[in-house]
Amino acid sequence: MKSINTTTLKKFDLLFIAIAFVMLGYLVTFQRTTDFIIFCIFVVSYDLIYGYMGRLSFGHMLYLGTGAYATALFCDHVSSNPLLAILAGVVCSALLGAVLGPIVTRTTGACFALINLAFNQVGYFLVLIGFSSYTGGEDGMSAFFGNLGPINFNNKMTVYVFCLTIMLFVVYFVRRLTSSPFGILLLTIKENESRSQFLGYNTVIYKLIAFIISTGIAGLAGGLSILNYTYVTPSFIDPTRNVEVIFASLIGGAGSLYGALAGGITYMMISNYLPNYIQRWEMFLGIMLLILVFWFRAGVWGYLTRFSGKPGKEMGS
Amino acid sequence: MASSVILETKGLSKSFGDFTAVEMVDYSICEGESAGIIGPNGAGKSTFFNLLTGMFPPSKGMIRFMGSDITDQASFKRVSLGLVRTFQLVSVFNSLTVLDNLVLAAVPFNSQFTRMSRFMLGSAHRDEVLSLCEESLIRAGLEQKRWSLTSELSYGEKRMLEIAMALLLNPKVLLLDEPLAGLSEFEISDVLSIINSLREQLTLVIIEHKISRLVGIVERLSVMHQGQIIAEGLPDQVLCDPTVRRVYWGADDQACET
Amino acid sequence: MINTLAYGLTIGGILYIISVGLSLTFGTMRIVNFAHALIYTVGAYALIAALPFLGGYFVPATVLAVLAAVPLSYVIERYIIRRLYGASIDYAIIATYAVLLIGVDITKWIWGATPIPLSDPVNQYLNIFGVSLPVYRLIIIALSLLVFLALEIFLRRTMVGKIVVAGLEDREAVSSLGINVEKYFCLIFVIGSCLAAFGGVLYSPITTVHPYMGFQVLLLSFAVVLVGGLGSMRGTFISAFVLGMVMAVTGRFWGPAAETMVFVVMAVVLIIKPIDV
Amino acid sequence: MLLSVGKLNVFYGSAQVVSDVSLEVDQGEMIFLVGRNGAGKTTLLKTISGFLPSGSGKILFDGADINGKPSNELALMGMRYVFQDKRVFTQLTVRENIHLAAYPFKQKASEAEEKVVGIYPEIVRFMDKKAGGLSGGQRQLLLLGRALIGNPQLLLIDEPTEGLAAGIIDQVFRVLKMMKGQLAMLIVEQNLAVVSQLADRVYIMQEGQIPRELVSQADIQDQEQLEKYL
Repeated sequence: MKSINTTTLKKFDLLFIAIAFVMLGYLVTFQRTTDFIIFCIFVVSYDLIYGYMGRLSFGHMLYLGTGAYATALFCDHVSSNPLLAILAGVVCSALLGAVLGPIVTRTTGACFALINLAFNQVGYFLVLIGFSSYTGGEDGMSAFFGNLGPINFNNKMTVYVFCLTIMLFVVYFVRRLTSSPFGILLLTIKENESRSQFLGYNTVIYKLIAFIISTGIAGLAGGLSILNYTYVTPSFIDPTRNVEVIFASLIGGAGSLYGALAGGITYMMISNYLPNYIQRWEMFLGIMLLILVFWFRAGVWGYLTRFSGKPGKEMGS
Repeated sequence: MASSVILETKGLSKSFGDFTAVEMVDYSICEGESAGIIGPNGAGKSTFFNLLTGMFPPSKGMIRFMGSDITDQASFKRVSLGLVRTFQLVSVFNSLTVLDNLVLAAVPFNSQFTRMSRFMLGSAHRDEVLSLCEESLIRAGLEQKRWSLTSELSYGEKRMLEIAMALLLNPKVLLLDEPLAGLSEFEISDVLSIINSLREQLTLVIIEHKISRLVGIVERLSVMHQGQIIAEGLPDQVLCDPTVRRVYWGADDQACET
Repeated sequence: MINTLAYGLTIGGILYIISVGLSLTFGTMRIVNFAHALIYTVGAYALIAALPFLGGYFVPATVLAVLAAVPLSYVIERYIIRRLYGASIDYAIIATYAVLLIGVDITKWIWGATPIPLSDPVNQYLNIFGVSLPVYRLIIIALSLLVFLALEIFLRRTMVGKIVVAGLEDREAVSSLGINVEKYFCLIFVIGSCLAAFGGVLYSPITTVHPYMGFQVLLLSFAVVLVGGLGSMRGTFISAFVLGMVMAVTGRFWGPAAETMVFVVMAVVLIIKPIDV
Repeated sequence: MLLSVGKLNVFYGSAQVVSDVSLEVDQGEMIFLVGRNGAGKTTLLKTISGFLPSGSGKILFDGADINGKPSNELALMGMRYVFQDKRVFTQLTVRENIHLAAYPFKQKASEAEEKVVGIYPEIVRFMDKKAGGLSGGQRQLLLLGRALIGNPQLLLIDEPTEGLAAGIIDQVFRVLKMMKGQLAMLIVEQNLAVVSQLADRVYIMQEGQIPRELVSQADIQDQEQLEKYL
């Protein structure tokens, strides 16, 4: 039975991913890998609405930033328990997604892209100026986490292990989500939404649910980056940085969970190592984007699977 | 009347700008009946179906289904009540596999999956779901192609898939919009045999051009012309009606041969 | 009070000039052209580059700056946007964004990232009801009205305008008459881009010129287009001035929130009147 | 031969819509293309007239290879395509619709108007109305008249009588009959009464192929026989 085959294969995937990221840790240092992991989580959340639901957003940084600031604020004002603080970040992002979702999810194409961007701009303004007395404005703010029982979250290795574990959970969760009937429904919303309604689905609700899940995971990535950096600046919510996640999603191959991870790693590799050699970083990104759009739409993962035919082969490097 | 009216419209109208596509249509169909609607292209048949299924709201008039007013109800709601349709141009999801198309149709009203957690996190290819789809695959003659991408199917196979999807939704009334259009003779007989087998189980409304193929199947025939129903009755009678003959065949010189 | 009104009308006028180009291209190609923001920026920098050569005369420098947009926008239309017709709209959005990124980086390379202030080229004031208003702003308002009228006449009276109106409705049918629609769309694209450059020129003495100036303006003009209704030239005109006033009034109470308020208005409009594009 | 298509293949993605189609249209001939929905008729016409990317195979028009040429150039060369669904420019007036067609041929507006009035005299009554207000039949007649501007040699017409009431079909029929002989036409049509009364030849299209060509009038006028292909 094919279904059994794929499930056993998928169980190994989590192991593969874990091994890949441990190897990556030895290759580029564990501290950097933590960065990679967090970015990968963000790409996964983005790919849920771009790759699966077919909505290109230019405002996803809003949710990363909301998660980050909420975590930091919670940590400073309520409790320094890292788990609770990150949870607060996730909840705040998802709530914001639930409030804005009904407005944005009824648009498609260019409107969806730009309305999200506009909201992101508003959020950026609020953080930078509107609420600067809380957020520290341009300087950002620090967050100091306490210990969780015996676990010391100021140890970089601990953070690494913690983030990796969380990422494996996220991958597991999103994989369940995308291989469920709900996941198929998202793909049909991309192809022909009104037809899905004639199968009896209230697509408005499901689009909203997908959006909220995606924003929640983006908030999680935001919260984890506070854990990693212990500070937050407005660059966490800067709308011009959306291009990074779009780039990663495209280069990995939109609409595939493993593609999102591959794209996340590829982008982080490029952005961590190339700026040392390339002075004109934005120009480089722009040219790469053009190349992707014109000649390389399937992305890294698309090409890997095309040539190997085996999903779940070595990730990245 | 032996059984009760299941679907009816009163004064149903739809205009697009200056153009009235459907004008004051009173139509009703009883439970278990099978009815056909014919009429020249552009007579408003498809628009009528679109109104029935909630593709867009009517300009005037009302629609009742199983005793309740569904005029303003969203299309997905109507599907959940049991009002299901197919499309004139086959509409299936080309980016999915054949099986996934069926899975999506099998899931929404199946009590096992209505729980949100199962819908969102349960595998789409669990054995329970697959066994639900299996019968449909065989019925549609697609069991060899379950893992194929739907875009690779022939037009006729897509039509079979679309009908199979519609049936998985447990319809009470099934609206078929030109189910035979664009099919080869061979495929037509396949589709006709499926339709024939459905007559016993549910209420059918069929729009079709190939009038001759409809005569054997439907108990009642309505003729639409310029947005209105101009004749209704037993198929043989309707086809002999002089107005109908004039509208349908243009100049009407052939005598009625029945 | 009158000051706020004048300010609102000025912003409205500039917003109109910039967003009407976006509205034209959005209407014709259903593509949000991020590169529009680049051309706006280039207009402003071209002005700065041209001024010293022309002895500081603003008008000829403006003409040069607007002309600089012609080859640039032609290349973008011909080699980026036209190649992506028919493909998913997302790719066109991403590609024009990439062009914006590249262009902004080149601008930074040439002129540096530091903002460049420009002085008021007219530097005269007019006294109205006891309030002295810069003449330059009044000129901007007049120019925006002029652009509006010129476009109305162009689109309604000339053959080119009719081709574009017909092409908006049905490209294929225009092509079937033996008319090269792409050529005319390209023309419209170039005209829209020239207006963006013109807007950049007009706005630069009021704000400062910096490489990222296009980003904010792009969002604002997108809001204008959305609020005005897609493809409606008159709607764009009205909404530009309405949103200009929104910015001016908000700015009176809390300067930094002016732009944000525009997006709030846009969100409200979208809630009331959803757009399906 | 005015138009000759040889072994044409057209694909949508991986699906083949037209396969190995060959057909010919001579000067002044009126040829009909008959087949059921989805047989590939519209695709074939659109490919010939340059609205779809070229397929593999040969398309010769007036001796020149036109495969892959853009539609607007073909229109200027004298091959005009009349869309199905009666696509007039609804935002423009009828007069502007006509002027637009005269423009690429540098024809005088008044001459162009006369041309349309010539086949559809009643149109003078709506000249300054928005074309969006016309009924389906009026639109179709406007389109046919408009297609004649610039004196094309070949018209490709897609379902001219589709969706029209019987009385109006007669009118369109009369116009087509009037045009017959003046120029070559390749017409997709499902109304067999029209086909059998006007056709010089009929091509039958099935599943992307043209398996049959009806040449003799006896075959063409046998409507029952024809009906089998629909």
